[in-house]
Amino acid sequence: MINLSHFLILGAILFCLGLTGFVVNRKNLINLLMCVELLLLAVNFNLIAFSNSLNDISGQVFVFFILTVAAAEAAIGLAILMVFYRHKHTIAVAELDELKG
Amino acid sequence: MLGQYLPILIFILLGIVMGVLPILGGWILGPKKPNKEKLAAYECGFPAFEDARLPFDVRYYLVAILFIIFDLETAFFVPWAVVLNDIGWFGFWAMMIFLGLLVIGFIYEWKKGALEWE
Amino acid sequence: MYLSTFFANATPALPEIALLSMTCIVLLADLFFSRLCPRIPYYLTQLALLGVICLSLCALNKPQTSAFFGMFMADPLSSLLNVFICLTSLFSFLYARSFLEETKMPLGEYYTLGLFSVLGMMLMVSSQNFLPLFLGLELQSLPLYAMIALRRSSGIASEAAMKYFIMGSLASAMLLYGISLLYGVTHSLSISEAAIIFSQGTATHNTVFACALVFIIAGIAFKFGAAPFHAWAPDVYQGAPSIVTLFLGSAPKIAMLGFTFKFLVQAMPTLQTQWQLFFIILAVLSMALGNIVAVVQTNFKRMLAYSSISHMGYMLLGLISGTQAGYAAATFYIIAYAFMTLAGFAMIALLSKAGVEAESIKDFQGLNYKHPWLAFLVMVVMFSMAGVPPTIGFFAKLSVLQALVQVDLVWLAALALIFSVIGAYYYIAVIKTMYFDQPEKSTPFPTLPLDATIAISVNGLLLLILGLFPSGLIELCNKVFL
Amino acid sequence: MLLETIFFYLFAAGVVLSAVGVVFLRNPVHSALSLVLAFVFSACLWLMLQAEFLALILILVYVGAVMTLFLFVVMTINLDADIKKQTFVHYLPFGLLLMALLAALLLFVLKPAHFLSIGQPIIQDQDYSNVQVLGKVLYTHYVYPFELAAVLLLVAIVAAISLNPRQPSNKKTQNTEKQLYIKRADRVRLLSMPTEKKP
Repeated sequence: MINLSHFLILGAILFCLGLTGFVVNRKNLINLLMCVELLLLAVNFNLIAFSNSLNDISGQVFVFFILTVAAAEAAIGLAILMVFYRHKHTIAVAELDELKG
Repeated sequence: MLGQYLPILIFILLGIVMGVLPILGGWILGPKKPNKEKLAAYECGFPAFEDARLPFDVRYYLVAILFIIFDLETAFFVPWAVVLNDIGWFGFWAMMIFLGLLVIGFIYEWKKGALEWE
Repeated sequence: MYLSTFFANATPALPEIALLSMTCIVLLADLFFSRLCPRIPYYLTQLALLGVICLSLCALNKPQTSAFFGMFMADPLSSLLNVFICLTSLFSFLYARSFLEETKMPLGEYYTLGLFSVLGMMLMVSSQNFLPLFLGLELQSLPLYAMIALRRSSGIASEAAMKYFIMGSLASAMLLYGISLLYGVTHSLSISEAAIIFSQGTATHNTVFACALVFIIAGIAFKFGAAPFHAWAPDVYQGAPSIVTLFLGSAPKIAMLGFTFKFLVQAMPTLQTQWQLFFIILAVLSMALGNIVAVVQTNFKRMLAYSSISHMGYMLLGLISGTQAGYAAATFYIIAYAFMTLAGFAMIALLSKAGVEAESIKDFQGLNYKHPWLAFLVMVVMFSMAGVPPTIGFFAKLSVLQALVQVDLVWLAALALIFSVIGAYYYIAVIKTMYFDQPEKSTPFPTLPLDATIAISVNGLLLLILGLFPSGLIELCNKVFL
Repeated sequence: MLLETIFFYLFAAGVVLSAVGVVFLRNPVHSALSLVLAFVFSACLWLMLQAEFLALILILVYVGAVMTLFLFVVMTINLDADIKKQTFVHYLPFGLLLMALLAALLLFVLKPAHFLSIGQPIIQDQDYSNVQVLGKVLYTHYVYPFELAAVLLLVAIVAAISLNPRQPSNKKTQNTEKQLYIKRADRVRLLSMPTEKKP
């Protein structure tokens, strides 16, 4: 029998995977942006599962707005990435090293 | 509840089978005698010296960004169209303000030439 | 139901609606009239902010009223924070103009994005539901990411923007995860309903709630730039153009405090003991790390960044005390901090020559011989940051420590005092450089734009005057929490 | 009910495996495609949670637009050099350990015993329209966040265009109209000069 907890645990696993991508990823910035999408997907799982169990639509409304915000965020993030790429000619995470102290 | 999706499941399975079957058939039945010349990107002329995948033009990416924004706008329109009778004038004006804000964005795009290809 | 009735129940949100309309006008004016008058977005922006300040001042004495089905609430606290958000933004946009024109950054876009960010901050302090609160937070941060990268010719700025973006979206995701768990605990997204549920004690999922709290506080600490979630702050403060740094270091912090009040004080009024411990850790770490690491910095911007981390620590002390006086002290502190940060980074922007910023502390060597008035103002700012008596910074620290002593957290107050003594060292080192070191070479002194010079004088003297007569502002902060 | 359990584990495994792919695959193109797969499986799971509209939006907006943008950017950027020089793996054990701890904590927090007071979901009948229920509150009760969404989209437009303005095109093209309307006088000027005698 599948219940609320199953979906929440799935969300938790996704969230941890997304965070793992943040900590482990030393490849390139675009993968980091994808990990952000994973984190938000995990949040959406939580909200929809609660919304379903509580029979309350507001959780789903929240998810709709998260999807909107995440798309706008991705658009801006990739725009910044392109500016970054034009200066460094690479998007390796290791290139984020000019600012240090 | 899940039973309602049975036709869709059958449809998807059928679609996959229809797509995969010809590829699989060709792969099994067709003769395979590869050599270096055959696998090259261009069989005649210059020897291939770089990857066949060229970087995309930046313009595609700008169009894709603008597409996302207006795709989301459409997503907001769908429930509005479905419930317009129930939400009355309040809902109507709510959408008009939403639309007005995005029209300002559209004017901005237009004036900045982001919609022009050449 | 026509358009007029649509707006009729939105009167409490008048400042926000006015700001949104003006932002759209600024955007369109830039598109159509910037050929005729390139500065038109700038003038309209300042006009809009002045208007919003007036509207918020009018709302300051009104009782709390809600709009938009209870999702928006204008109360004295939000009006007070709105006034100072707009005032600090007004100053930062003023400092920005000459630099923008000098480096040929797009003026219209800069001010449009800036106004959008201000709108987001105002929504952060006056929304009454987790959904618009989150949207306000995003509306505040998304334009900021873009404003940093707007200096397209600078590689360092794009790197700072990228770091800020990644860390900011990670913080948002953490906060959202916390909110999603909180939704499961309270069964509602409304702050007032959450407060009712918590005060009834019917929320029994204590483990889940604790977990939600951890994620929410982590997200908030990220946005404040408090240790141990501070890693982005020094890089972003240093890499961003100073005119953006002074904006993102001042007004968003005020808004973030209002946001924290919404989440912790208004939604969880009875659970103060639960979040107090987290904030004690954050505050002690921030004060320690900020003050100690700042000592070894040679880059002035980076030093100010570490100093801002330590200031966040002091501000959190007010929240920790958990009393009305403590909250008022935190509000007073953050307002004082915003004006100090503005003045500090404005100096760097003002002394920049042909787009090259006066980043290094060496650039301030012997400033007294070149421009004594400016040197005096820097001295006032440094004294204020260090918390030396006749300045506002002293009273800010004092009120926070008083609030701590009242709730018997004397050890924490003593610790804060020790750290501020350490902190005084590097502020005074800057003053020594300005007054007692000879200027290195006879480099030509940049010509200062008149409007920015007047603004920095007003800003610097404000720190002094508010320090001499602090009672008005302190009373105002106390009044909004009654 | 058994069927539902089977489908849940099928889709959940799909989501988790493709998420692992997003994090650990070396080529960003493969990561992006893996993320697309994760979105598709998530949409299937959301259907099981009776959130039909959101499932469709996830496919339409995310798979259709956002991931396309990611792929465009990956294709625009020349990644060959980046893929080859990957040497940073010494964080791996530390990161994995940290995340395993966090996962264990979350698994403990989210176990079924903590959610006993939340009832079972109502299974809706065939006439139930998720879009209608959502729409009825979205444009009335949630009108304030709804307008904010428009503002956010406007910000995204302004930011994206101002950060990557269209470069003035340096392409050389014919202007046919100009060519057709050209007059002889614009091109040729006849001068009357006295002829010079040969020395």
